[in-house]
Amino acid sequence: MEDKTKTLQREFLKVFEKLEVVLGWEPGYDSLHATPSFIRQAKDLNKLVWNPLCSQNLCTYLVKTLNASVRKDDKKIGICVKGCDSRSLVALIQEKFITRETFYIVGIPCEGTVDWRRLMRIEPSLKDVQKVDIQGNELEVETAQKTYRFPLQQVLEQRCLHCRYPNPIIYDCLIGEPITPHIGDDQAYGDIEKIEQYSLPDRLKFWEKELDRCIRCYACRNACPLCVCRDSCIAETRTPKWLSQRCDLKEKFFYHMIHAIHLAGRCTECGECERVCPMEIPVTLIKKKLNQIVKDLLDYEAGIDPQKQPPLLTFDPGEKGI
Amino acid sequence: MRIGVFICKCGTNIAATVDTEAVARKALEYPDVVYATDYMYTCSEPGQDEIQQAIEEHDLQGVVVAACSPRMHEVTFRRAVEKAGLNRYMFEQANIREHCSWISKDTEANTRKAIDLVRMSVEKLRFNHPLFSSQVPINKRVLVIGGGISGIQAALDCAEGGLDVVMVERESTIGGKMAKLDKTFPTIDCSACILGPKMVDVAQHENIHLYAYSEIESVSGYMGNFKVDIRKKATYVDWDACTGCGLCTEKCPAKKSFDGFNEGLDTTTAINISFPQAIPKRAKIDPKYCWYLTKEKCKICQKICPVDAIRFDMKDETVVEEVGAIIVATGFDLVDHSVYGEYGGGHYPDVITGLQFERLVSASGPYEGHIIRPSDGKEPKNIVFIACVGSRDPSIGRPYCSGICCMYIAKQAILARDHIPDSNCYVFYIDIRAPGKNYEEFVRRAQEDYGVQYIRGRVGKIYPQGEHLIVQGIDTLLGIQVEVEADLVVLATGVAASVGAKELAEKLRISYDEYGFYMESHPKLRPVETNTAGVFLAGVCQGPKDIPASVAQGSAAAAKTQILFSRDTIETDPQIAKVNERMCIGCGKCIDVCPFGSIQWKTLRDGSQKAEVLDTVCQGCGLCNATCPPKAIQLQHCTDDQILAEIEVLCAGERHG
Amino acid sequence: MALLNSLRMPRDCDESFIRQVETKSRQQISKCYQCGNCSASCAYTYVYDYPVNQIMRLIQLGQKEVVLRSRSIWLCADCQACTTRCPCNIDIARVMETLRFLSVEEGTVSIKDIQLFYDEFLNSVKTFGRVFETGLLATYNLKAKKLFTDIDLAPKVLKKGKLPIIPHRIRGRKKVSDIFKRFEDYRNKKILD
Amino acid sequence: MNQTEKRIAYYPGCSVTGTAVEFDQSTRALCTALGIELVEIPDWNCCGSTPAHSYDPLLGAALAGRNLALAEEMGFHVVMTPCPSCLKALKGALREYEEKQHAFLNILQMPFSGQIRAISVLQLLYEDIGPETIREQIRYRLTNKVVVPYYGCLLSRPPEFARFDDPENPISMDELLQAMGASVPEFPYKTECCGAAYGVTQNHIVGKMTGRILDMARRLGAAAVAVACPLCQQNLDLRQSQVNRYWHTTFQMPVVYITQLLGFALGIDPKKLGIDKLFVSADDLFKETSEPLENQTESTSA
Amino acid sequence: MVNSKEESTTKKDLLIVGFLCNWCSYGGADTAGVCRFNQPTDLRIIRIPCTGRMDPLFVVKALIYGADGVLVSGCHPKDCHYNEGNFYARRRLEVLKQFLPFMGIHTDRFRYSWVSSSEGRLWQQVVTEFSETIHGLGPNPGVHGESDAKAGMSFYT
Repeated sequence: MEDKTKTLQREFLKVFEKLEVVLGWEPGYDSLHATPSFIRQAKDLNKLVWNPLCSQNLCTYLVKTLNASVRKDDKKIGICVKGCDSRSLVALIQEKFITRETFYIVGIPCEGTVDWRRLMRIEPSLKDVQKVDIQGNELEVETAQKTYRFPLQQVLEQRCLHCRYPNPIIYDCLIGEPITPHIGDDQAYGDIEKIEQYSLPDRLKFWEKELDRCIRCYACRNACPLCVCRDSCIAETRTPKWLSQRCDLKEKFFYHMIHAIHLAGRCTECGECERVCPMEIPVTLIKKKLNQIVKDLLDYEAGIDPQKQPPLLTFDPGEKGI
Repeated sequence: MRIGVFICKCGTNIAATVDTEAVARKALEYPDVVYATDYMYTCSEPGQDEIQQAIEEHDLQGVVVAACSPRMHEVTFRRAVEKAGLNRYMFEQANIREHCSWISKDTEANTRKAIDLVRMSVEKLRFNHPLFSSQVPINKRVLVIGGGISGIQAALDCAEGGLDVVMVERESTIGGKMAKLDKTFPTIDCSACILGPKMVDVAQHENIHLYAYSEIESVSGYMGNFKVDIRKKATYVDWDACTGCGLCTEKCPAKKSFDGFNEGLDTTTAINISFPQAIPKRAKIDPKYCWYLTKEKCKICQKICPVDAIRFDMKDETVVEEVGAIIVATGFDLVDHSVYGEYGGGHYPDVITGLQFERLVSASGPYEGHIIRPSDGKEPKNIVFIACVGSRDPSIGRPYCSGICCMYIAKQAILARDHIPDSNCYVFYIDIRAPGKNYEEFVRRAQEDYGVQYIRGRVGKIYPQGEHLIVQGIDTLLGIQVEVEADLVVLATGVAASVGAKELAEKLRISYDEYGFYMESHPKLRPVETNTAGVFLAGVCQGPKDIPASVAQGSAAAAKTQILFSRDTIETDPQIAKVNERMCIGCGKCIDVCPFGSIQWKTLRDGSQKAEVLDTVCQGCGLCNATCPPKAIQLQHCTDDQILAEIEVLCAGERHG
Repeated sequence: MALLNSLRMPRDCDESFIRQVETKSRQQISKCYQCGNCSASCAYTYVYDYPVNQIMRLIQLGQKEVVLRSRSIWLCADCQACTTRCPCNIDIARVMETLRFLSVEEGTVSIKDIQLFYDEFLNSVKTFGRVFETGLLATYNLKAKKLFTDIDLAPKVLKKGKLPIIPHRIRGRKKVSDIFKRFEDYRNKKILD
Repeated sequence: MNQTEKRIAYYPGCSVTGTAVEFDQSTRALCTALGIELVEIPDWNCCGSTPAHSYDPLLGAALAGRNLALAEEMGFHVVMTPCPSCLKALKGALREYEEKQHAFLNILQMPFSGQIRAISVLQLLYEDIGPETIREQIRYRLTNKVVVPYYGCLLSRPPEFARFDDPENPISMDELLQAMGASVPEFPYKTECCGAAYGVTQNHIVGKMTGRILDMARRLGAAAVAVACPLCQQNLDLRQSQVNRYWHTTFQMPVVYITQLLGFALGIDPKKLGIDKLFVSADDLFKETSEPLENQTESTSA
Repeated sequence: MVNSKEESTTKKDLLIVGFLCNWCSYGGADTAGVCRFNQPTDLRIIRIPCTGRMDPLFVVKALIYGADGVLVSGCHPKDCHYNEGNFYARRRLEVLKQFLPFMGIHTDRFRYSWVSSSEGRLWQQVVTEFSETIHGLGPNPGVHGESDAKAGMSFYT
């Protein structure tokens, strides 16, 4: 893993002159976290890291923070993307928020990122971590004291367990070899099937239970690379007033429906909404269900083909089956 | 807001099954409602007076009338409240007749429903704002696209009415398909004799400016104020200088040029004039065949031209015209019959199209009106006409009837029998469609007076045998196969949308059907309008039709234009989309989905991009509103807040029972 | 050829027959607008009792009896000319095939010889796994009482060594006859769809 | 040749083991010469042909399906058959598999994926080898010989089913013949049915249909009719004597398989092509046309 | 009056919210009324210019906040007054329809249909059928805050 970090730094250094900023990851506030890094000076490039802790989808910052659609000079933005992240990038290109030419993309085939909450649940005493690495089917965590091994199934993020796109869809430079996805298209929706086994009233009860925990912190929305409304989000605007600030279940339920419906045919399943949820509500599932419907009905997956138009923003007069 | 509610009894239409008094009583409990009453006929003059009085007496700021469908009387009541000084959009109508009193006899349920409907209207009204229309001046010039009979008629009618007309024709001459016809059904009038004078009128009318050999490049703007880029294709001849003397065409050595006017039956010279009566009568060079333009030698035309009009360095040129309305009359092309392998797929020289037959029989055609076989120049004795080639054929994606073929093959068979009295004419048909004035009689004449053999059935195969073509068909009336040893076969080739029709439609933002014919606004009541305001249709571009219908449509489109131009300004409907710039995130999704191109980008001073609605173009469908993620674009008078208020009041309101 | 004198509607129209043909052939019969191209293209119209377009018309009118007893459906050689040229995209050959199948089912086969030949052919396949041409021709001619048909050709063929005297029996003939058996079971609904 | 699957499954069909044995011989010899290995499906059975299909498409499908399943089991993706009637049965099996999968598999009782493709020998020659390759490889030219191609009903029809060549005016055989140097007139009866299906049962019909085709060939000055279907061949060749009686004609028109002609042009010994098995002798054709290419090149260079 | 009282107590009104496009279905409902075609009384119609105006979230809002059924109706595809609105609508609404059951809301509580302004009879049929369906399903259980918020934290563990 060390060498990939090095390659990453080297690749950016090669082209750094042409870049305005590089988006990557750097070590976070403790040894089990990485954090997004915005590098504007070549000397800082050595801060960059790549390891299974680099969870964040950096595309989230493109529109909301960097306002990447407006470029002053011809300098590009350097960005690191995992497979899932690259789909968000493509989706943003599809929706014309950004243009491909604006970016220097370093793609990293990814075997999964670590859900530290699950890790800590298994091994609450984990500290002084020095190195985290994926070796085959196991996560290797080296601490000052000893080396732990965990089966990947137990410690990866949910999104990674169902990942079909471990390899970046677009990139200018690829670090490492492409990976074979360990899940087929047929298993991609295994997690939502679990809910569909419930009866209709049980499903409602399930969601009532889950969504009632929501504290309306909007972290899910803020972390979503495709939620680009910023201050204009209708969850908070007064005119039109779609939602009140009442903290009751109806409002929470409706808020999550707004988020999901706004992402129908657009969500790239990066799972950030769920990863950042402090209440651990499985909100990605809602979007995945919509994705499944859109795929079956309209044969479309977001963030795959930069030329394609999101299907709910277009139509086909000759369409059969609807 | 101070709201007044008026419940109409509509005689007994409503009162019989709705307790109107109870509804009015209930309405008084609603927020902002300061006055409520029921009345026998609210739409009557005394009824309207009562509303106006109430507005004055109670200082009302908004009015709800619960009565019939707003599709019936919304306009009436809006006028009534306007007279009393309110803005006409400070009015809502609850439909308690068609949607309530008339569909159930259960008075209690109906009354509950009426109460809900009034409540919803009140809630909606509470979010209403005064709206104002604006006035936009009209540029009273009209563009006619296409110089066939339909376009000519439209242009002449407009010009006669005093309008400035710009006509654009793709070919080097106007006249369209009609100019190629020999005679016309059912009168056997000479086509050139009735069309010619109209073509001359176009050329000579001071109000008409003709761009021949030109195409529409782009169209922007909207009703009243279109801007059109017209590309004048290079003719390599200075038309201001050219007199149409024709010397060049006599001397041009490149004599193998494709002769489009004669449907490829003949060849012409690289520098040519389509036909002697062409308007404008000017020469043009076909660069594909010109020796100088392809091989850089010759220049004979330049040497011989008495007025020095040849310009080998001419390039396409774009001109801009501004108009207030557009009449589209782009006509049609024939279905490509090469898809019919069983009829030779276009390889047999003596299997020709209907239009080729017209050139064959026309006195101005390549054979000076003698009907002869293209292959060997012999006079045909047995001529077969096959109907429905490229029409009524779902297998090639053309299920529609072309409407004119039955008539034109009857005419052509008559002409053939006229020209060659000892010839035999056979018409293979499926059904005969002759629903025009004197049409059926005409088809009967072909059979009764001219002895044309009509055989009910289709032809399965044509193959050459020696000098002849064996036509193998069926007589379905007898159930036996029929073989004709034919000398000439005429396919009644059907009508297809003009080449490039779809591209033009995209530029004009009008819709077209799956075959490329332009969509009228309403198939019965608005046959020459399109859904793009200010764009009208005439002729076959809208669907197959014959000459009289094309001419009628040309006149109708001209009339529609005149009506539009009878006012100096257009009043816009204020029930349209409006952007809240502060909330707009510049995602452009509204621009992508708008069916009318009525939203455009606007760059603010800080460089950010926002959506902006063109008030005169927006039709108020609200698709943008539904699409906009932050709901920054709102359809006035049907805003999210209004719909949400209606939903909320229904759901949250005390449910009965 | 069954004669039709007059039709009393709706009594004489067998709607279920129309549906049966449509379901089995997967073709929509009402699409036919009687242009006659099928009959014009058919090489056999002259030997048919009803040309193809009339067969289509008869189906449209629900004339089960007439259609299934017609000779036309058995004289169709399945050459696909009609299907290829039908402007309405109807697979007419498949409709004809469906009619043959229905006429076997109803026991109304008009040309017994053809059915006889087919039966003998299938017997041959059931027994040997392949068609034993020599045996097939002999049995057929015997049963059809056409002893002398093609008799002129026999010596020629034999001389060229083209008709083997002994049938080739494939090893898997049991498997082939099992297919027949399972098919019959299926027909008798023992195997469920 | 680059697209050729060098090994493909081969389904001969009953008729080429009997009355059309020369089609089988010439197909095998030709493919060997072109570097294609034909692997005969072991223990193949009759496809059921029209009789099974008329009885019930599902029966036909199951009979033909067994052969496809055998070929799949051997790992093949393509099965080639010289007989268009067998080809139709094989494709019919694939269609039934699509439409009534459950019943089909229940009757077949063999593993089957439906992924296999069935093609005719003509399709193999035209699409996978191609006229250009033929032109490069021939040793003898059919110069100055008029040969008319007769395709029959099924090779290209109906188009959605055959997915090969043009349904009204197929040209694959025309182009192959031209590649051999033959002169190929436009033959209007290319796809007219010859009536072969009724060869046995209704041979008065056959007389008329076959006669028309032979008559047109003679009018066009044909030295031979080229065919790619054993039923057509048998009909036009074997029954020519019956036709002559029916029409009072004296046709002596050789009816030759395209594989025989191609094999000959590529220099294969005519005996291996079963030329002696034809009823109307084509010996003259093969003798007269035997103009070795070496001579030609010499003469043109001289 | 007595009769109707009995009727209304035996068969209580449920709340069905209808969103009808002004040009076709609203007119169709008018036509049905003009022809006096008898219909159930549960429906409350909101007039919108076009089904293209229909944000699927209006449907969701109504269903979460207590409507027992939601019916959206517009012009037949290809007959849209605004050419394209219902093409967008049918995609958006179909996706929603398939999605609702995942959240525990019966898919039959939402229906969309295409009824032109001349099709009064069809409109009567649509309303009657839909109303019967909704009565069959009974009142919408709705979304309630009565769940046990302290239940297990993670769905996955």
